[in-house]
Amino acid sequence: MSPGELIIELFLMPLVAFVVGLGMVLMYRRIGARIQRRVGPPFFQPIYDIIKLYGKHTQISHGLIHEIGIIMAVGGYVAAETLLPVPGMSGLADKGGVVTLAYVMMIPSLGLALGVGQCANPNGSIGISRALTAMLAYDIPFILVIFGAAYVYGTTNLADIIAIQQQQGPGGWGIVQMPLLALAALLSLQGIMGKQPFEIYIAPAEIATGPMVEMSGKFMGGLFVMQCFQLYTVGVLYTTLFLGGGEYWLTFLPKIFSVVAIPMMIAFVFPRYRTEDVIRLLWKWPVLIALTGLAVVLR
Amino acid sequence: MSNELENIPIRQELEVLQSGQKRTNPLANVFDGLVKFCRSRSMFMLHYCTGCGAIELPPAMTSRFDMERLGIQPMVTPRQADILLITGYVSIKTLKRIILTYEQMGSPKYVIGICSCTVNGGMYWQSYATAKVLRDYLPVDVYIAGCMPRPEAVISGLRELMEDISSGRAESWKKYYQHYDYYLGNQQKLFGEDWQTPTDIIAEARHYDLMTEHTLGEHTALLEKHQKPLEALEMRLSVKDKQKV
Amino acid sequence: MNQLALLVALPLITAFLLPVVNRVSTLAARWLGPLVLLVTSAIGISLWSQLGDSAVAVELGGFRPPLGITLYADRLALLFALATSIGTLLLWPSRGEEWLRQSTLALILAASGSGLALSGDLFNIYVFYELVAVVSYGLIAARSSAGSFAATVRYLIVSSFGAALALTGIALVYQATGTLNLAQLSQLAPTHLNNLQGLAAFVLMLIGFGVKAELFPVNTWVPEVYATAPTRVSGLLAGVVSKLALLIIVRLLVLVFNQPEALTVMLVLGMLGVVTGELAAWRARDFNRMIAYSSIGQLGIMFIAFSIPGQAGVFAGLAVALHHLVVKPAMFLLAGRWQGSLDRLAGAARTSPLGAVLFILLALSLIGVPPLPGFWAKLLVMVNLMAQENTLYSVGAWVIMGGAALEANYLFRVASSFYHRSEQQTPPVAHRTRDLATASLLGAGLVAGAVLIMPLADEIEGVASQAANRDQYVQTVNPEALP
Amino acid sequence: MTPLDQLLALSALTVVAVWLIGNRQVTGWNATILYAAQGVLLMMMSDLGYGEVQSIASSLTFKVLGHGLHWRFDGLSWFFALITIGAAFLASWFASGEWGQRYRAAGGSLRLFHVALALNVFSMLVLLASGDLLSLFIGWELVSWASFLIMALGSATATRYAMRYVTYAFAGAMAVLMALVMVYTRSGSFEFQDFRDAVPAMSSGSLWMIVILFVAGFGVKMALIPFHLWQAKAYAETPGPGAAFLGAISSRMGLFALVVVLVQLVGVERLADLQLVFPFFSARDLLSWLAVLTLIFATFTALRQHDARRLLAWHGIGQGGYMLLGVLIADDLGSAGGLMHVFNHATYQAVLFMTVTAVIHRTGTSDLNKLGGLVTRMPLSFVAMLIGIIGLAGLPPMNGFVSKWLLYRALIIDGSPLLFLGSVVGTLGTILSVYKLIHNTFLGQLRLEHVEVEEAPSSMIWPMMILSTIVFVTGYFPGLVLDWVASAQAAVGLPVLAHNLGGVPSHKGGLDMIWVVSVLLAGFGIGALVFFSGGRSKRVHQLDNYAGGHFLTAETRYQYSDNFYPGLMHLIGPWYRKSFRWLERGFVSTVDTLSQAMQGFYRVVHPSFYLLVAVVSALTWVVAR
Repeated sequence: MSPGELIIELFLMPLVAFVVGLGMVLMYRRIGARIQRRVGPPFFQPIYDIIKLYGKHTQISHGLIHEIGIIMAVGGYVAAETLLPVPGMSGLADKGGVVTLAYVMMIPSLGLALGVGQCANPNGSIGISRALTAMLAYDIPFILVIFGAAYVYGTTNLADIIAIQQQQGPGGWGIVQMPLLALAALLSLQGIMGKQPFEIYIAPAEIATGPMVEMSGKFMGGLFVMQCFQLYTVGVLYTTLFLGGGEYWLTFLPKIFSVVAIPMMIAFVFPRYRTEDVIRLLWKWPVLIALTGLAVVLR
Repeated sequence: MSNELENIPIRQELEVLQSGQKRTNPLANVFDGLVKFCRSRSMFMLHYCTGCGAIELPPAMTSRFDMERLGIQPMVTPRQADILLITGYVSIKTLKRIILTYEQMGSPKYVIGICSCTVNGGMYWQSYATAKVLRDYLPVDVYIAGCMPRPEAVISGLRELMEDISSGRAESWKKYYQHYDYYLGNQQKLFGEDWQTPTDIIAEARHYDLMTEHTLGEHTALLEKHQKPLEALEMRLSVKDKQKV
Repeated sequence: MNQLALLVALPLITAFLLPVVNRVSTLAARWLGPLVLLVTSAIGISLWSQLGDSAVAVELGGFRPPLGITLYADRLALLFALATSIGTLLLWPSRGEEWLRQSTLALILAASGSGLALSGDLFNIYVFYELVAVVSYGLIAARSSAGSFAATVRYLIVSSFGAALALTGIALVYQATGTLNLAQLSQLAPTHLNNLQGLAAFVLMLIGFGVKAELFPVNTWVPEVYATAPTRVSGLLAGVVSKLALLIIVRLLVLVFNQPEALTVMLVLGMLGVVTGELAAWRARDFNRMIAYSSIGQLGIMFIAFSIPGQAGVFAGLAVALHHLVVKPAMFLLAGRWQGSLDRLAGAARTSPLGAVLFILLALSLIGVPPLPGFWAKLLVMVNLMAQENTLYSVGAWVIMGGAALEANYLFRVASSFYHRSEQQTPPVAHRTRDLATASLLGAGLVAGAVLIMPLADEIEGVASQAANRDQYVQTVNPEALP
Repeated sequence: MTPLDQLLALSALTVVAVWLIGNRQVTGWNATILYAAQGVLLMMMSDLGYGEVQSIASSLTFKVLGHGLHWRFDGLSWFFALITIGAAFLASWFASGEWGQRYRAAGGSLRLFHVALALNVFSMLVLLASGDLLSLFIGWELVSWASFLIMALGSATATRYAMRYVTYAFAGAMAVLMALVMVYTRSGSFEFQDFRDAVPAMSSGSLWMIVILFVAGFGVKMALIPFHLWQAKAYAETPGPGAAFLGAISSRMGLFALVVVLVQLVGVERLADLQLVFPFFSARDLLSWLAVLTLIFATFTALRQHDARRLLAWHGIGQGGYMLLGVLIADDLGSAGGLMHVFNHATYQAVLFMTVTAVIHRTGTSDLNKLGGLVTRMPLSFVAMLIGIIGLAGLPPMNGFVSKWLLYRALIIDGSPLLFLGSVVGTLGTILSVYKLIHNTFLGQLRLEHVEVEEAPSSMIWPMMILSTIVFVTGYFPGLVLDWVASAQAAVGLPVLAHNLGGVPSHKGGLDMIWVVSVLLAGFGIGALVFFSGGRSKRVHQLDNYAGGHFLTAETRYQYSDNFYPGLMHLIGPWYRKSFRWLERGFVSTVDTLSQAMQGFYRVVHPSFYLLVAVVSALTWVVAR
């Protein structure tokens, strides 16, 4: 691949991610509306929201770190997208691999944490404390899943992982090869996406949306952008590991949309767990399932 | 009090302001139009449920009327919100919080007074402990009268606000900066002379270039007398190695 | 070679002359003792250089053994005789009202100590041993306090019992062989003493002489005596006299009783000594008692080391003994102003910085931190212990290790308290210059030992190999005895 | 004189020179220059670091008691020496300016401090240079006592913790000595080569014993479980720059010695052959698990600390687990990860201790509940700490990530999910804890009494900035460090990692940090573009904050810091049972009881009775035989 093509890919991949992510946000809100028997927002609602937030006159900032936090939150995901191969574009998949990706995916939340920290709002800090605790909870099963996948495929290169699965057709997909790990991953996906029942760190009525409490205007807008990336990233990662990735966008898009649709549907019929219950739940069932799955694949 | 408000030539001034802001670049105008449109289609509301009127909001939000199809979502902090919904009577103690919250919202921001109590005190007009006329203290964009107004009325009020926003009429938030002295005066009458909020409105008015001759006055002078400095903590970067003698 | 007798005779005669001289001139009497010891030390050193690898035996009065009194000097004996003289000189009793009596006793101690080291037959050994014992009672009681008398009486009783036991052992030996000359015993031992009676005699002598050598369990006098006696006397007892008693036991082991059972008894008692001594020291709340218990532990290590069969054991034991010979007196010298409760020592480094540094140096060497000599001695012991087939020896190695770990703890607990800044307490007064100077001299010796470890090790190995050589002993004393 | 002789001589000279200059302000600067000179001498041996020369011997050799003593440097020693001298250089620089003035004014002796530091460096170099087991032990003891010296410099509290260290350390040293003697018995000498040759012939029982003793002894220094209790408090109480130095490298001496003994001499394969009762749990597994448990326990203990220095010190203990684990995996990736982590950890741990010291210097406290909001007042310190904690947490783009990546990759190849899980749990715990650190120190609400606080003085800022630059640059171009790591691997006989400037090329999933970091930076650039495309932001005061309509005042703190992770602690709080402290206390009281019994024995006033008993029993034994 020529450097020029690579550069184009590197620009295109986050852009695609953003656009698809907007669709996912819309889907999320539509799913919520349908489950609650509402109409839901109009098609362009995510864009309206983002433009409005960026267009606010007042952009309340608590200092430079507050701003850098948002930059890191968005920038981290922009970088993460280039490590995620999608149909026709491999980007930097061979430079980092799945372990790097898992760690790059932590950068946005830590950037956000920094930014929230400077707001000097205890609600925000409590939110971050809960979010990090939740991360400790969901990352344990998730990392076991990543271990299992990398071990089974014998590589951490996501492009190779896709290639291996596609060689064997749907029978060679990760979900068939290691169903238990796929299940555990799905459960921890709920946590990674921060959706109910694991959204205690937002808890609007209790801590006023936690980390977002002091976010106004483009700060909030940045977080909306980040949410698009986030939904996209988890969807693509799961698809890559377990659903054979994508050869064509036509097959790839339904896969990623259906992957993220599952946690979304779960989200709207659940209340939220307390932090300790989040940990208890995520350390118990997904970890048990993942360990069983590992025992199966390692045998 | 309310009579004084009538004397303020709000509309006129706003129009002058808007015409002054008219940009020369046609693309910029398109962009402004887009932003205005988006503002009207995406309203995050903070409902300050002070009284009985709040009960009408859930039906307006949920499946029967579904606010979200209009792009209206509830939000919980003033930072994120565009609309401040004040439902029902406002006691003096509550009013302090309302003003604080209002000042913490990011502009452009809109206030909707729901129920008669916010218009003229309603059934509480005799009470010593309630603020009767909300717009003496805050610029109100839309009143939705009724005791209580039905969800239909709420929705229609919101729709009216949407139209105001997209047509550029809902600019009352600027009034607060432009006539801060007036609002502050009313607030001081109610809360005493040492009344102060953490938000430095005068500095913000300067920041948004919304200073008029009415922004400052006798009341703001009173405020500045006792106001503790609340400038943001700027980063200080001075590295030196002091050598003690 | 007749100067050998001078080592014993000179101090002895001076001791008796001292009161007479005092009548003439107090000044002369005061300086006579140290002067004589200086002379004997010089004689010893000159003898050392003459001696080389050979040994020498002197029959006093020209009588041949078994009748005559034999003085035997190999480098080991000479070393200890020299150590006695120099040690007494360095730890010369301090001035005071009782100075005359003290000086006399110290001179007798030097004489009898040298005699003990140089004696070549059991009877003389017994006589000198008793003499040492009697003199030490006098020295210990010098402080004339109730505690000191009580300790002395206790010491006296145990010591006399011990002496009686030793005498019984000697009698048993004589009964079996008909001689007390060590050279002859050495020849007769394989046939006459390699039996129950021989072993019993050894056990009796081990326990008897062990009283002075702080052997478990006949060492219970140690903490009380060292805590109440003048610190210089304690230093002398712990540093020099205990080694002399040990020397006898080593001689007996090498020359007469080299059956494994004898070694086992010593090993077990030594281990018990280490365990009890170090453990007891760990909880000691009094400076003197702490180093007294520590001394019990160290002597235990020596017993363990000497119980290693062959030259290796003598070498290892000798190394530990010589190291202890330097360190322990120095410690007791520091105790001069630091005796009493350990809590009192907080902040002592402010008043006596050199003392504190010296203590740390001594402690480091005592627990065996490289590159100080204590480490090499300990390494030697460990290596040789582990080299033995018998697992009991490896247990000994473990015991020594554990003991050292405990010792590091309590010694450094004290050392670090020196540097505490406590506002409530006034730290103890500074050391006497004389004490500090002597201790510094010993400390410097220790450092020199670390620097010159290579020649020193070779030298000690030479001494040990000579000491472990039975044939040389027999041949020197009684040349015609061997075929 | 060989270059090694020159280095050791200069290092010894540093000690003397600093002593002679005495308790003056210039002492620190002189020491700094001398460390720089040592660094230059070390650089003259840089052929070692790039694997061009196998080893450089010292011309100094001794033969004591028939045991040869000699010293030499190889790739591994060079690598560790580089870290040592670098850490000492920067720590000494840090201590030379205002910190030193304040220290001296408060009654501390700069002479003693710098002598202690120089002594530490010297003893570490001696240890690193050791060419046989005996010189290893001598160096080991020197290091132990030198670090005791620097730890005991502080208050009475510091001395107490240093005492605890010395107790552990000396007991450990005795274990090492025991192991040495056992090796000597079996191989007949203290030479490395003879030990290596003797290993195959050793019975597994005695090898177990030797391994356990070595691990116990060296493990004390690197605070391996269960010998870890001393470290955090002792390091935390050490005077600031000293703590930075100790935290950076001191504990790693334990790792160095373990690498030499376990990897170079015994060999990890032999360890893997040493089976415990079960046929699937070997000595290697045991040690790996010790490493992982150390990591987890220490990290989660750190999470509970509210004193910044203790928090860091506990993390130092935990990070040691990664290093040992990496070395024990013993393939090219894992061991490179473990060894590289030594370097990485030294850089960020030093910078973290320095920032905390700077904060103490300015505010007088390191209590995380009494700080906050300092970012506006000490922005450069904040940046240094930020870079440090990202490194410590092991996230891209800092160097800590690279070493952890190598480790994870090796564990995946090795197929050890639980060890992998353990190390990830450690990383996650670290993230939680370091966020708490930076949040409670620099973020959140600025206290009234800290409004006038200034940025740290330049003598502190420079070392911090240099270290943070290293943390970032070696994360960007890990190949710089991996070169040295590779020659260290070669020196101890581990498989050498194939690497390039950007990381590890591999067709099975490699790492190219140049790309990853570049894309991350580009991402931040795009993020910034997106962000600044919005309107101009308006800074507000920290009290202009959403509080549910409540009016905030400066008198009432609006800050969340105490018990930072209540949800987590609610669940895992009861798991902190202080078991190890109980163990320690139990041991101490056992010794105490025994000691009491022994004193009782010596106090009893019937010595003659004992004599009689002794005689009778001894004679009975004689007769009974």
